[in-house]
Amino acid sequence: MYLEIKNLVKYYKKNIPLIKKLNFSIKKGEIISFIGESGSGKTTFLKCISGLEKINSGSIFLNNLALNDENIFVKPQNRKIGFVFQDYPLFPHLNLKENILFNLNKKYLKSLEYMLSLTGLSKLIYRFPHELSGGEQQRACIARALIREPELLLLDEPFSNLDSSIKNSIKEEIHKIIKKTGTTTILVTHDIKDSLNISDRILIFKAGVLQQYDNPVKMYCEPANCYCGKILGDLNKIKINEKNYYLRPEKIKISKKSPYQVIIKKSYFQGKEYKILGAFNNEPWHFFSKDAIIKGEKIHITFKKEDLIFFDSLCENFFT
Amino acid sequence: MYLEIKNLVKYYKKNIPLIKKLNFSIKKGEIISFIGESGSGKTTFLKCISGLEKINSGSIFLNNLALNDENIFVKPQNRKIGFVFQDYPLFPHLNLKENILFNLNKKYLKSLEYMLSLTGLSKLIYRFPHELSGGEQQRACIARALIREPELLLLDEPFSNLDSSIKNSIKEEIHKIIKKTGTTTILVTHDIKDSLNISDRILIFKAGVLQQYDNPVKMYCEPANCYCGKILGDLNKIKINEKNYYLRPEKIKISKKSPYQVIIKKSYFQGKEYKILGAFNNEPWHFFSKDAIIKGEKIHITFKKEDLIFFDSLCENFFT
Amino acid sequence: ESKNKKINEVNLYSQRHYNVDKKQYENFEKITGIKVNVVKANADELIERLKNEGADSPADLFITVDAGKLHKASQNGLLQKINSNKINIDNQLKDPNGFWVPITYRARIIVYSNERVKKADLSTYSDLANEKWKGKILVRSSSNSYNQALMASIIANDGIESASKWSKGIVENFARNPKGNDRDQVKAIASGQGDIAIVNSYYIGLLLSSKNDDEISAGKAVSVFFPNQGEDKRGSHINVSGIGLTKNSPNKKNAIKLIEYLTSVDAQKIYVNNSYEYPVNTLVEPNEIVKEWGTFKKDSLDLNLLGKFRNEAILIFDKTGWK
Amino acid sequence: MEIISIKKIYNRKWTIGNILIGSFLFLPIGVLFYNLFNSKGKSFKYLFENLLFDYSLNTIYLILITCLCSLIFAILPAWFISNYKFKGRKIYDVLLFLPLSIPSYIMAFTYSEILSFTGPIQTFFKNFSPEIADFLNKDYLQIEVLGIILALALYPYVYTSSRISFSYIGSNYINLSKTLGLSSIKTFYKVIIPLSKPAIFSGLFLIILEVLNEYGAVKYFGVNTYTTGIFRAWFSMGETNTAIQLACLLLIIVFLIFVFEKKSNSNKGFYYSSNSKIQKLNMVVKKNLPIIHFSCLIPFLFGFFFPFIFILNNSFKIISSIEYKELIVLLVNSLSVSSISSLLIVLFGIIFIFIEKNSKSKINVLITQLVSLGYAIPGAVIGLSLILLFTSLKKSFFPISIIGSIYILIYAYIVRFLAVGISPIRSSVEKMPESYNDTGKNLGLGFYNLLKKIHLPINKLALISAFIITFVDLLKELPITLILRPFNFDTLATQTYQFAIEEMLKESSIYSLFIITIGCVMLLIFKAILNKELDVS
Ligand SMILES: Nc1ncnc2c1ncn2[C@@H]1O[C@H](COP(=O)(O)OP(=O)(O)OP(=O)(O)O)[C@@H](O)[C@H]1O
Ligand SMILES: Nc1ncnc2c1ncn2[C@@H]1O[C@H](COP(=O)(O)OP(=O)(O)OP(=O)(O)O)[C@@H](O)[C@H]1O
Ligand SMILES: [Mg+2]
Ligand SMILES: [Mg+2]
Repeated sequence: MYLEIKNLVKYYKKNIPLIKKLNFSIKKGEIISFIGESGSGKTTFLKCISGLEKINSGSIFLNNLALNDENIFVKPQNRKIGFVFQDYPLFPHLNLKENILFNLNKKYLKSLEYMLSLTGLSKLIYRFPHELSGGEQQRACIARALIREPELLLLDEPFSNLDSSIKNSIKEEIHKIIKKTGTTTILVTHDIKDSLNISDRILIFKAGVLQQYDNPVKMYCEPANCYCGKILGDLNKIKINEKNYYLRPEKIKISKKSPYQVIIKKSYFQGKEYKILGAFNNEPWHFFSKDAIIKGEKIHITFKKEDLIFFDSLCENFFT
Repeated sequence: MYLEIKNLVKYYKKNIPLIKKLNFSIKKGEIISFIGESGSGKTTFLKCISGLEKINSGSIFLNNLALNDENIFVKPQNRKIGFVFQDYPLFPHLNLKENILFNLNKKYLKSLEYMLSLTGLSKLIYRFPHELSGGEQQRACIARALIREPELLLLDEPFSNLDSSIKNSIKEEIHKIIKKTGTTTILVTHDIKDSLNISDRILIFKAGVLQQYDNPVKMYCEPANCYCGKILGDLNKIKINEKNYYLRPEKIKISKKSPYQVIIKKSYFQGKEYKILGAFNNEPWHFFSKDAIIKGEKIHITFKKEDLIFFDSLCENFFT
Repeated sequence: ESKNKKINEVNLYSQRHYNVDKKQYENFEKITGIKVNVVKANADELIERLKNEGADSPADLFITVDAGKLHKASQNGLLQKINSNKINIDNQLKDPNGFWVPITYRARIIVYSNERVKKADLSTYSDLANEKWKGKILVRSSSNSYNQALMASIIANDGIESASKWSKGIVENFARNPKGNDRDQVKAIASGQGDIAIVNSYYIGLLLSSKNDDEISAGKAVSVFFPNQGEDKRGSHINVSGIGLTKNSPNKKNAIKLIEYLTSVDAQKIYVNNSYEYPVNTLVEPNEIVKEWGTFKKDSLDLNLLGKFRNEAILIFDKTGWK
Repeated sequence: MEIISIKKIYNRKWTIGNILIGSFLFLPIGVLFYNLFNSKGKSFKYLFENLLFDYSLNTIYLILITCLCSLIFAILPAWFISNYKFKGRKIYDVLLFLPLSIPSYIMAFTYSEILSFTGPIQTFFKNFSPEIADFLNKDYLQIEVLGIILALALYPYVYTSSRISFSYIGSNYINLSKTLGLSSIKTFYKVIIPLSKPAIFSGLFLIILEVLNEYGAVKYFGVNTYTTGIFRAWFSMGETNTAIQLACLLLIIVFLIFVFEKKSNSNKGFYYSSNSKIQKLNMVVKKNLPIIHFSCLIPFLFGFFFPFIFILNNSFKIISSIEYKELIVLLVNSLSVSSISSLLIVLFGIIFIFIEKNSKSKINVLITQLVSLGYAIPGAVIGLSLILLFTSLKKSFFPISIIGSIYILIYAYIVRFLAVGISPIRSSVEKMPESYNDTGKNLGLGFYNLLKKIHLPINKLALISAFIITFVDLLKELPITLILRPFNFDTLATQTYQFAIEEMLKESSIYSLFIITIGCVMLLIFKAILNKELDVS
């Protein structure tokens, strides 16, 4: 395993652990999305890995070398970890080139050209940060991190401050750049849609605990608990034999006749189709339809038994 | 007509009109989305209606009374228009209740209770703005505007500063509030997805000119020009008889055999399905598939002739 | 200390900071080759500094414009007796204890409006408390040391009780609240804000020799009156600028030389003609302008008492509302 | 375990260093408090019962007048210049700043001369229109007049702070209030003023401290303030201890006001500055132009132009008798002491703020606050406490000559004026995102390099501003210099004061002229920097 996190515990105030015994590992070259709510400790976790915060117990290994455990603490400046921060701070007193070359070991100088063309910044190197757009700043930060050939790249919500209109193209580009350089990456975000396409594996983090750590498809189809399931998409609840089952909206078909009846509340136009909100046994249900359905109408739906998702009682909510 | 805009022209620098001869009208109780790119003059337009900017020519009528034309200019404080601004919601030195009641005519006081419960703020009235979440601040702004029973409500990108995780619920709530009070509303945004569900009609604005003004479904299915079409969703281009036609991704079916062959570039997992990027006659094409398709594979697709969209030469781009 | 002796110098803590002083020191250096180093500050600050520096103080001499402060310094054990036979000064002005030597003196006199006051109506300081001067008297504030010294002299001569009464009377006769400096009081007479002012003598000389025509005319609008001149009276209140030799003076010889110089005929002439003060050397005459006012009888009080009764003076000021 | 404890000390080395430097600078204040608890001043009770009430009332009244007039002089022009486009706007913006270069005591002496019976105004009317001259023949040495004069000298503090605040508030809130139905005037006092309150207060706070510290002008005008009380106890009654007790009481009151204001603001979380961009300027309606010019011209003319011309004129009158050699010596003295001290202040400021920012320990915040207290103590009292301090230390540690040496003088300057230098550095560093630090560390910078390569260059302008502001203040400094200066050492300020206090305003004019001119040049540079910052951010 390339990066190994073992029993990591981190708190700012004693007795209120932000991260409780985190265990997971990453293979070389993988892109991992680390997903959690705002304030759940995502940035803190990255800071622990990069050495900007000390961990309270547990250990962090990178490439089989301990970075931080009970006895060892490698200073941040001695870890080969690239960190792109949430608000992509370029130093305002340096131009783009100086920012990228800031405190850079000479041996990496040769790859400057390549890095600039990879990030599409070649023509902007003499601009100062305030003369760059958000996306350009973002790419510059990534270039600054990648040119040092980091053993691990940490991206802290690289898309959250971007205008939604340019967000998509930036996302694509960054993915391309990371993939091309083969850099092992942890991407932190609170938005699962950002990461569904990009990442090899997704880690869902909640209440200081790892909830699920798997590839996107597995995660969508077989969520470990109700929380993970809902994060990835709508879940419709149905009670069968006193037990709660769940169903993804796209598994529901509208039919002429069936035992299941839904009262329509609202139709949302979504371009390619309508998303229908209905009430099934007083539970709000979502599903799709080619056409709008009038409010108040009663329609019948069917689904396949095998599409039902079941969580045992431990998994009804999230793990703590 | 309730609100009528006639030949509205507005510029900051002479000879560079930001808004060129805008004409449209709104019926009482309608919710209109005003869509345009960043810097296209959306905020400026709202400022003209509210009287924060004077128009250079044309006229604005509200409820058959002229607000601004060649001879008349009603001061902003005398127009009964509610304005919820883009990025500076509440006065920081006042608490929520004081903010809502700020400079309020006594006759509206009686509806405070109702407004607070409508916006779900009843329990927060003594909090100061910095103690409120983004969504709560947003709702407070709307409450402040609505309690004055404005004849027209202007919302300037009310969702742009919100975390994407709470954006959806806020959107829902605001829609509900506006509908319940029956307030005529103009919602400005640069994100069409925000407005597709909410609005009765959508106005697409580009290069100082109204591009299309219609209800969402009509707009999606019969875009006035290529620009409008692309704003509402992906368009795949196909040349038939030397003419350019366009096709929405969801109209494309994968089939065993057909005259149309696509080379797969990438599959994006989207939860309920995969979005496939392929190349058709060197044009990038998008369509959907239940399963991922391996990169490089060649597949066949079909579509119905009647789903093709055609723009005559005037409409190949956008109106100027 | 050895370093101080090597260089031929003398160190002064001085409250005086007129141009004339600089001239004197330069002359002294020219004559004797001894360099004069000066720290200029408020007398009380300098006393504080001397007190705290104790035996290690670099200062040789302490110069003030108020005998009371010299008394305070000697009370604090900061001064030593000065022994020199080359000092030729008016006996009446000498410190009975020999701790300090005066270098100039001046009287605190009454000036009156030529237009509105008859000279015959003026007589003594005590008379100023008379009701007839209601709303006519101008004087500066009680935090000024000249006024404190005047009050101390009255206490020393007449006792606390009559001093209080006097102060009360003066306060009731104020033309305005005490403010400004002595020159401003004269100007206030010229501008008609009051009729009589208590000021130091040399300020009139300074006004009359001013380059500003208006100041001269302000000076000319008033006349000088020396109070307490009658046969049975004690004379006008005077005060001195004086110099004391510090307890641990490192350059004692040079210091005494400077004292001798400052009281010499040449130096006294310079004082007289530049600052319009009275000379302490009996061989020197006052400046022409000053001479015109005539001679006067000086209060013969031991000037050390000005320091002794200072606190009482302040208490009286506070009690009677002399701001 | 041992390793950890050594590590702990190592980790705290910055805090420990900070505590050492902090206590070094806090010593004089500490001495005051030590003496406070260590002694009984006999006259304290006397002063307290007889005079203090009166003195305090005077002080409060003077402060109120000064603050009120400063607000009038500062707020309107700041508002117009921040919001409207009109001819001369940029020039006004600079000119309104200049009165800061004139020491308040010079302003007071100059005005009393200008207004006096023998001054230019009354003389002029005596020749042309005796009735007007009679009307003007008044007693101008009044507390109200003093308040206005002090306000003229000090209003730029409020002008600067409110000017920045106004341009940050932006048109956003103004637009908002308009749509909520407020007229322009109502918007001004219901929205703009409350929002700018913290900024305005920070300017007022400086003015209050300056008024409290004022002695020369106050004495001349016959206004007995609290500081007069301190000096009365000390000089007239010879009670050092009482003086210290009064000074400490003053210090505590000032500190409480400060803390109270800070608290009341933090409760409301003013965050507008980060929330809105610099606003666009509005055009002016023609009929309002006279009002704008009037409100901009008055403070400049009376706060700078007239006194400056008067002083300049006086200088010309005595130009023949100027001793240039002496002038150069004074100039060198003033410039060198002020610049060395300002440099040191900036240096200490960097150390304090940098450590405060980088360490997680709250102690460091406290230290910075404690050493900033010096500004609230009258200069003479700091001088006194240093004399006390060093005379009690000297036998064991220092050679005799340390008191009355240039070192002690500079030390005293630093103790008193550190707060002045720290505040621009702090506000600049606080604007810096946290992530600059983290990025620097992540890119391989250690502690020193972080300071050298990131903090210093990024806050360069703030450091220069800090230097200039303290420099200008030190150039005007009087009481400390008077008490602590070495033999034969005069500065432009002491020389000016000596002549002025001896009623020789003309002779003093050439020295004040130099103070003012140097101050002006520095302030112009400062203003240029300030504008640059306003435009970029
Ligand atoms: N240095 C610190 N000292 C004390 N508490 C801290 C510190 N840094 C962060 N916290 C707290 O720890 C919690 C987690 O913070 P963190 O920045 O890691 O969250 P996050 O998951 O990155 O959130 P976001 O999505 O908003 O960036 C928050 O409640 C925060 O207030
Ligand atoms: N007061 C003004 N004076 C001059 N130019 C202005 C002014 N206000 C706005 N502009 C310019 O007019 C253009 C349109 O601005 P506006 O704020 O209306 O755009 P917008 O569509 O709201 O953009 P966004 O989506 O970024 O909010 C911009 O180029 C802006 O710089
Ligand atoms: Mg974070
Ligand atoms: Mg806008």
